[in-house]
Amino acid sequence: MNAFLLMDVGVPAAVVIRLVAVAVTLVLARRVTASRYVALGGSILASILTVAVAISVLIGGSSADGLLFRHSASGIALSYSVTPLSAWFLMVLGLIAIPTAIYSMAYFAHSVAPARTAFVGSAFNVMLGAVELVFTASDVIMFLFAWELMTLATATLVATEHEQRTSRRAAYLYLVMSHVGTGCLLGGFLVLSAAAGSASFPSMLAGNVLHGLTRDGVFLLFFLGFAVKAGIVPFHVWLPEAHPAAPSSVSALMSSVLITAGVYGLFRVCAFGLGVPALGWGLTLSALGTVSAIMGVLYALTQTDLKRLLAYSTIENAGIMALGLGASMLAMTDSHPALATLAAAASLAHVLNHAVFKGLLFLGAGSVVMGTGTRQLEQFGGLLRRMPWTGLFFLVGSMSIAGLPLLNGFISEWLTFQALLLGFHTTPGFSRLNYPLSGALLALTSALAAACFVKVFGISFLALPRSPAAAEAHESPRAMLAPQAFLAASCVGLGLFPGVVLNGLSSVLASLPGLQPSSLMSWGGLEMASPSQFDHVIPAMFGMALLGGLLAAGLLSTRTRFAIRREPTWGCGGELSARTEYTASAFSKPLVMVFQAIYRPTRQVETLAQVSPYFTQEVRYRSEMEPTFERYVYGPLLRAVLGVANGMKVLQAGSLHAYIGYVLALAVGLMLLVWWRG
Amino acid sequence: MIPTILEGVRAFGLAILQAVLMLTLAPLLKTLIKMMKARLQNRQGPPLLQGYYDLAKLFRKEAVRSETASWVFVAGPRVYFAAAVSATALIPVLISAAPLEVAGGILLLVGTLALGRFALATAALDTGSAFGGMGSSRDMTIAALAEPALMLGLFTSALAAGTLNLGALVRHALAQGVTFHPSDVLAFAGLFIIVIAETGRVPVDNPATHLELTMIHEAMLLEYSGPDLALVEWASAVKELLYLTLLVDLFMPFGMATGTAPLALVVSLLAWAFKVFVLAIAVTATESMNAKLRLFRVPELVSISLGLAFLALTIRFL
Amino acid sequence: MNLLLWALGVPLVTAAVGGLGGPRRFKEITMVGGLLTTFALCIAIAFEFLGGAIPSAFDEALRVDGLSALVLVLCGFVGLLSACYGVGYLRRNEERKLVTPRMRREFYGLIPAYVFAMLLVAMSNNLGILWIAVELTTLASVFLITFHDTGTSLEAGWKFLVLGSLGLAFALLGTVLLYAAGQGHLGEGMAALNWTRFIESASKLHPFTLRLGVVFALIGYGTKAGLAPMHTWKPDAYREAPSPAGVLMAVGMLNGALYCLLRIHLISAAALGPTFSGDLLLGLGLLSVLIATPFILIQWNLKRLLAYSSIEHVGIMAIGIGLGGEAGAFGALLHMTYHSLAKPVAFFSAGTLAQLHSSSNFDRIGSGTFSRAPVASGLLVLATLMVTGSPPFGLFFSEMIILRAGFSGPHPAVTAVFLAALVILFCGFAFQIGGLVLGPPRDPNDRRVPRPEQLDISMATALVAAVLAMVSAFYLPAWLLALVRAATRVVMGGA
Amino acid sequence: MNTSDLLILCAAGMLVTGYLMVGQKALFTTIRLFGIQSLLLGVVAATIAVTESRHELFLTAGITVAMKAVLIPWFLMRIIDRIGINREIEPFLNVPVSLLVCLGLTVVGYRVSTGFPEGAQGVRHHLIGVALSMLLIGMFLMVTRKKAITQILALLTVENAVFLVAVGVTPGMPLVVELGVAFDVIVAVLVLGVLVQRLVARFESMDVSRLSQLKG
Repeated sequence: MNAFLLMDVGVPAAVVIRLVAVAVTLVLARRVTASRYVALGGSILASILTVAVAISVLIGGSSADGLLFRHSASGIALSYSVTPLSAWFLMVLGLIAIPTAIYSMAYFAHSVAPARTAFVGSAFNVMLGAVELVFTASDVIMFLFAWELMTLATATLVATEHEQRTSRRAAYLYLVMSHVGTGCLLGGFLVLSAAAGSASFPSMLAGNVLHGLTRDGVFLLFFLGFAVKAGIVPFHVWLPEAHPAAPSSVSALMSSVLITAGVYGLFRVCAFGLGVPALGWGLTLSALGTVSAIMGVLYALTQTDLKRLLAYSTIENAGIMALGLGASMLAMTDSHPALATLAAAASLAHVLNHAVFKGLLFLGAGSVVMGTGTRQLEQFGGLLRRMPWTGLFFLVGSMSIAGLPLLNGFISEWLTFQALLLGFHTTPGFSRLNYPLSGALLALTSALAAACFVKVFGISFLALPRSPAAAEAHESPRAMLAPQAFLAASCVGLGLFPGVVLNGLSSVLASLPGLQPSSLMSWGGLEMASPSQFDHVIPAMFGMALLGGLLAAGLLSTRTRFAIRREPTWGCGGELSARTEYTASAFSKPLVMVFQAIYRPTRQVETLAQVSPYFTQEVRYRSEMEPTFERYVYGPLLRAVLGVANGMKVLQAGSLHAYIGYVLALAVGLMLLVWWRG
Repeated sequence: MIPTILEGVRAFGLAILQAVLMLTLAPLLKTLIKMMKARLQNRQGPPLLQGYYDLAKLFRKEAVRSETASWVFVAGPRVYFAAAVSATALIPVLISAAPLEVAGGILLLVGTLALGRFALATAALDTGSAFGGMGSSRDMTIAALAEPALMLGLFTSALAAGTLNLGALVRHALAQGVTFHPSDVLAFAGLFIIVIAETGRVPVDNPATHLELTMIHEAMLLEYSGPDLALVEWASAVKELLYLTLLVDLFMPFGMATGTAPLALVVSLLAWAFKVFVLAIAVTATESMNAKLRLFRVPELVSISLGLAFLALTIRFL
Repeated sequence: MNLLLWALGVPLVTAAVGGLGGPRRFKEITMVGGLLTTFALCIAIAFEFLGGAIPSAFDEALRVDGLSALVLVLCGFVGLLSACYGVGYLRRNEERKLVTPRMRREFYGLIPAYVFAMLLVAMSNNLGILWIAVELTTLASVFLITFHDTGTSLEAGWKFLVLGSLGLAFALLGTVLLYAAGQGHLGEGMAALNWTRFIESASKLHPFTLRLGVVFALIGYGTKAGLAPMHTWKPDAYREAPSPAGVLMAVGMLNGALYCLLRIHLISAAALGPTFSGDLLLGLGLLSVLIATPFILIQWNLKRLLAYSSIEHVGIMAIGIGLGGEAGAFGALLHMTYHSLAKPVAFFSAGTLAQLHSSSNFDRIGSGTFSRAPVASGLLVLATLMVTGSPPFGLFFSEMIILRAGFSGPHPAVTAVFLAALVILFCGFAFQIGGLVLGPPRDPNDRRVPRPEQLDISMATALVAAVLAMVSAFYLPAWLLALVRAATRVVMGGA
Repeated sequence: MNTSDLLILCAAGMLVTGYLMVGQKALFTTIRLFGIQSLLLGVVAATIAVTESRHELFLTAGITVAMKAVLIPWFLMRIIDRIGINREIEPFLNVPVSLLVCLGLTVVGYRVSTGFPEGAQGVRHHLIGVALSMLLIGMFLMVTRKKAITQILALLTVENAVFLVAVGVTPGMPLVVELGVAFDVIVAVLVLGVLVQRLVARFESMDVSRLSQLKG
C-alpha cells in the first residue's frame, strides 16, 4: 500500500472497518462462529492498518492528520492526527491487539457463552477502536468522545458475566471511577480550550495557554483524570476488580494497553501540553509512581487469584512508567533536556515492554484458566506437564516482568535507573535526594516482582497438581499458543536488541517539546549520551557470555559415569502429596510479616478438639489483608455522598404543604430581590 | 561503542581467563573461611583443598532426581552456574577493566545474579517437597530486602565516580589515587552487611546447618545431588568470591594492574588475594562472633545497611 | 384555510371522536390517524415557515416563528409516538381486564386533547392565549394522571392540580403585570397582549413592574416546566400517569413550558437586557440539576427516576439559556430537540417493563430483566446512555456545547458545579439501571414472574423511536437543524 | 365619600376578609368570607368601571360576583354537605402565629408595591399592596390548611388577588382573555371539586396532609 495513501486514509479506514465488522457481527449474532470470525477478523484487519500507519509515521517523523467526522447538528468536527507520540502508542496497541484477537478466536469459542459472542466481539471492536481514537484524537471533543466510548465499551466487557455479583460490582466501580476521572478531564479541557479560544490540541497544548495557579489547577484535574485510567495509587481500586472480571484476552488488552491510555494522557497533556512543568508536578508523578510500584507489587505478592495478581502487577508497572515520566518532568523543570529525554525514553520503552509481557502473561493465564477452570493459584500445580508450551511462555513472561537481563523487562528498568542516577548527578541541591531514593525503591520493586513471579510460576506450574482440575488440565489449541509464542519471542527479541526500540523512539522524542534526543542509542546496545559516559549495555554480547556459562555447566555435569536415577521426593517420612507442598500464601508469608505495616493482616486460628484440647482434630486458619484504600478512603466517601442524598429525602417527603411552602418562599424571596434591585 | 570483532574476541578471551581464575580460586576461599572458623573454635577444620575434593566427588557421583520434578529442576543449577560464571566477566579482578565492560555495568551484574537466584528459587519449588518451597520463599524474601540496600550502596560509589560501569569506576578510583572519604566507611559497612546476607552467612543464614527451621540456602539444595549439587555449590562459591572482589574493587582497588604487563599482573594478583583474604577474615569474624538471627530480625539488619548507605550518600553529596 | 387552524382542528376533532363511544378499533385508527395528520400538518407549517413565511392567524394571536415551529414539530412528533404506543398500551391493559369504558373514553379523548393544547401553546403569540392553553394542558393531564384511579394516583393528581393551579395563578399575575408594565403603550384589544407587541415597545415598558411580572411569570411557567423548587409534583405525576401520557408530559409539556419561559425571557431581555431573567433561569436551572442528582442516586421507582431525569434536563436547558450567548441558546435548543427524541425511548422501555411486572418499583421488578425482557431492557440501557449524555448520542454533543459556552462565559464556577452534578447523575443512573437490567435471571417459580414480552405495536413504536434517536444523533435532518438555528436566532433577538 | 376612598375601603375590606379567613376556624364561615371578598372585588371593578368609564369592567365585575361570590361558594358548600365531613378547620399553626406571619407578608406586599410607577401614594398603591399581600396570605393559607376545601378557597383567594391587580393596575385586560381566564377558573374549581369528592370517597377524609404516600 502506498505510504501516502496509507497516511491519508489509514485511520478512517480502520474505523470504517471496525464499524462494518460490528454491524455484520450483530447481524450474524445468531450464527456464533461466523460472527466471532467476522468481529475478530475485522479487528485484526483494522489493527494491521493502524500499525502500518503508526510505523510509517514513526519512520517518517511527520504526523498524519485529517478530519474523521463532522457532527452536522452541533457543527462539532472530530479530527484526528497521528503524531509520533500517538504513533508509538498505536503501534504498541496493535502489537498486542493482533495476537490477542487471534488468541480470542479460539478462546471465545471455549470461554464465552455463545449467546454473548456477538456482543463481546462487537464490544471488543468498539473498545479497540475507541482506544485508537483516544491515541489519535486531535481535538477536545474527539478525545472526550473516544475516551467515554472506551470507558463504556470496557465496562460492558467487564460486565460480560453479569450474573456474578463481583463482575457487576467491578463494572460499576470501573464505570464510576473513570467517569469521575472523565469529569475532571472535561473540566480541564474546557477551561484550557476556553483560554486558548480553540478546541484543537495543537493550539491548546502549545503550552503557553495558562499561567500561575489556574495552570496548576488544570494540571491537577488532568492528573486525576488520567491517573484513574492509568491505575496510579490511590486511584487504582477499580483496576484489580475490573481487569480479572473480563474474559482473559480482554483482560490482556485492558492491562497491557488500556492503562497506557492514561499514560498517553499524562504524556500528551500533563508533561508536554501545559508548558514547562512546575516542580510540584514532577514530584507528584514520581512520588505517586514510586508508591504505586511498591504497593502494586506488594499486593500482587499476596494474591492467590492469578488474574487479580496480574492486575496488581499492572499497577506496579504503571507506577514505573509514571516514575520515569516524573523524572523527565523534573528534568524539564531544571532544564536538563538530555536527562528529560532519557527519562521519557525509559517511560515510553516501559510502555512497550510492559504491554508485551503483561499481554503474554494474561494470555497465559487465560490458557491456564481455560485448562483448569479455576483462577486460584492454590488449585494449580504441576501444570508444566499438562501444558508444556503455555508453561514455557509463561516462564519467559515471568522472567521478563521480574526485570531479569536478556529480556525486555530489564531494559526499561535499566533505562529508568540510568535516568534516576543521572538525575541525581545533574540536579543540584537537596531535592536531588529523591532520585537515589526512588532508585532504591525501584530496586526493591523489581526484587519483589521477582519473588512474586517465582511464586506464581513455581506454585502453578511446578511440583504436584493441587487439585483434580489441575491434574486433568489440558493444553490450549495452537491458535492460542501461537500468539503467546509471538509475544514470548518479542520479549526475548526486545531484550536482546533494545536498540531497535530506542531507534523507534527517536522520532517520538524529537517530536516532544523540551526534549533533545541525542545519539541516545546505537545498534544493538544502549548508551548514555550524557555529560559523563554513564553506562551502556549490550545484551546480545552478554548473552553470548551467559551461553558460554551454560555450555560449561552442561559439559561439566554431563560427564557422569552413571545414569540419572529417578526417585520420589522424600516426604519427611510420610508419603509426598499435594497437601504437604508449599502453598502460595505460605510462600508470601515472610514478606507479609515483614511488611505488616502496609498489609495490616488479620489472622484467626481456631483449633477444633474432640477428646481433649491436647488432641486437636483440625486447625482452621484464615488470614486476610486489610483493603486499606477501600476501607479508609472510598468507603467513607461513598457513605458521605449517600448520606447527603438520603438527608435530602426530606425535601420530597410527600407533604403538599411543604411543596407550596417552597413556592411561597421563592416568591417572597424573589419579590424582595426585585424590590431591592429596582 | 560497538566493539569490533577483534576487540570482541579479545574481550571474550579475557572473560574466559578471568572466569577460569575465579572458578579455580572460589572453592579455596570457601574452605579457607571454613578452616579459619574451625580454628577460632579450636577445631582442626578441613584441609585447604577440601572444596576441590568435594566438587570432584560430587561430579563423579550419579544424580538422583525427584520423579515429580520437571526440566526446570534440571535447568535451575545450570542457569545459576552460568549466571555466576558470566557475572565474573563484568567485574575487574586483576586488570583495571572488566573483560566484558562494554556489555554492561553494575546493573547488569546485579541483574545477572538475580537471574541466577530466580532460576534456583524456581527450581527449588519443583520437587514438591516443603523444604524447597521454604528455602526459595525465604531466599527470595531476603534477596528482595537486600536489593535496595545493595543498589543504594553501589550508587554511592558509582555516583562518586560518575559512572555505573565497574571498569570505568575502578579506573577512576585508581586515577584519583588513594583518597579517603568518611562516606566510604559507611558505604563499605552497608555493603558488607549485604554481602553477608547475599552469600548466606551467619547472622543471616548458616551454611553449615541443615536444621529445617533455620536453613535458607541449603533448603533449596536439599533435593540436589551429584553434578547438579556440585554446580550449585561451585556457583555459590564463585558468587561469594565475586562479592568480595566487588567490595575490593569499590573501596580498595589499589595495586591493580592497569595494563597486561606480567609484573604488574603478578603484583595485582597478590594484592587482590591479600585483600580478599582480609575480607575473608572479616567474614569469618562476623560468622564466629554472631549468632544466627531469626528470619524476621533480618529486615532490621538490612535496614541498618540501608540507613548506612543513605547516610553515606547524603554526607557524600550534600 | 389556514394551516394553523387545521393543525389545531384535527386533534380537537380527534379528541371529540375519541371522547365519544364507539368500537375500539375505530377509536385506535382515529387517534393514530388524527395525530399522524397533525404531525404532518406541523411539518407542513414548519416548511411554510422555512419557506420564508410567518404563518399566523387571528391578527397574530397565533404566530409561528422559528421557536414556535421547532416546538410544534417536536410536540407533533411526540404526540404521534404516544398515540401509537398508547394503542398497544391500552390493548395490553384490555387483555388484563383493567379498562373500563370510562377509561377508554378518557384515554382516547384526552391524549389528542392534550396534543391540541400543546400545539396551541406552541403557536400562540398572545400571552393571554398562552396562559389559557397552558391551563388546558393542566386540566387535560389531571385526568391522565388519575387515570388508574388508585389512591396514589388521586394523591398525585391532587398535588399536581393544586400546585399547577397555583403556578398558573402566578403566571396570570405575571402576565397581568407585564401588561401593566406597558402602561397603555401596548394599545387596546386582543393584540395588546401579543408577544411581538411587547418586543416592539420593549423600551417603553416600566422596568419595575416588568421585573415583578417576569419573576411571577417565571415562577408560574417554571412550575409547569418542573424547575426546582416547583418541581415537586413531577415525580408523583410521572409515576402515576400511564406511560403514553407520561411521554406527553415529559416532552410535550416540558417543551411547551420552556417555550413560555423563553417568551418571557425574551421580553425581559429586550427591555432590561439578558442578565436579569437570564440569571434567574441560570439559578433555577442549576438548582434543578442539583436537586435532581441526589434523588436519582437513592431512587426506588423507575418512572420517578425518569421524572427526576427530566427535571435535570429542563434544568440543563435553563442553564443553557441562562448562560446567555448564542452558543448557550443553541446548545439549549439542540438539547431540547435531542431530549425530545431520546426521552420517549426511555419512557416506552420503562413503561413496557413496568407493565410486564405490573409495577414500576425497583423491588417489584427485581434485577436481571435482560433475561426476561431483552428488547425492553436493551432499549432501556440505550435510552439511559442517551439521556445521560454519553457518546455517541446526541445529548453528548448538546451538553458539550453548553459546557463549552459555560466555561468560556462569565459563569465558569456555576458550570463546574453543573459538570460535577452531571458526573454524579451518570453514576446514579448507571447504578440504578445497571442493578435493574443486569444480574442473574429470576428463578421460574417466582410469583412475580412477568408476562413474556411480545413484539406488538407499542414495542414497535419504541424500536422506531430508538432508531430515530440513534440516527438523529449522527444525522439531524437539514430542515430540523434549520429550525433549531432559526429558533436560536429568535432567542438571540432576531426575527 | 369619593370613589377613591370607596376603592381603598373595599380593598382594605378584602384584606380584612383575608385575615379573618386566617383567623377563622369554621369551614362555612370561611366560605362565606371568601364570598364577601369576591363581592368586594366586584365592587372595586364596578367602581373603576364607573370612574374611568371602562365599561367592559362591568362585565368583569358581573362575572366575578356571579361566579365567585355566588356560584363557587354554593358549589363548595354543596360538596361539604354531600360528604358531610366535620366542619372544623385544623391548621398546622395556631391563630396568633398565623396572624403574625400574615402581618409580615402584608408588610412585604406593601413594600414591594412601592416600586410601581405610582410610588407610595394613591389608590393604585393601596390596590397593589392589598393584592400582593392577599396573594401571599392566600399561599400561606394553602400551606397551613389541611382540608382540601380550604386549600381550594386559598387558591381562589390567590386568584382574587390576581384579579384585583388586573382591574386595579392594567388599563383593562382584553375581553377575550378575560372570558377565557374566567372560564378556566371555573373549570379548574369544578375539577378540583370532582377530585375532592373522589378523594373523600377513597380516604373518608379531606385531610390533604394524609396524602403523603408518594415520597423520595
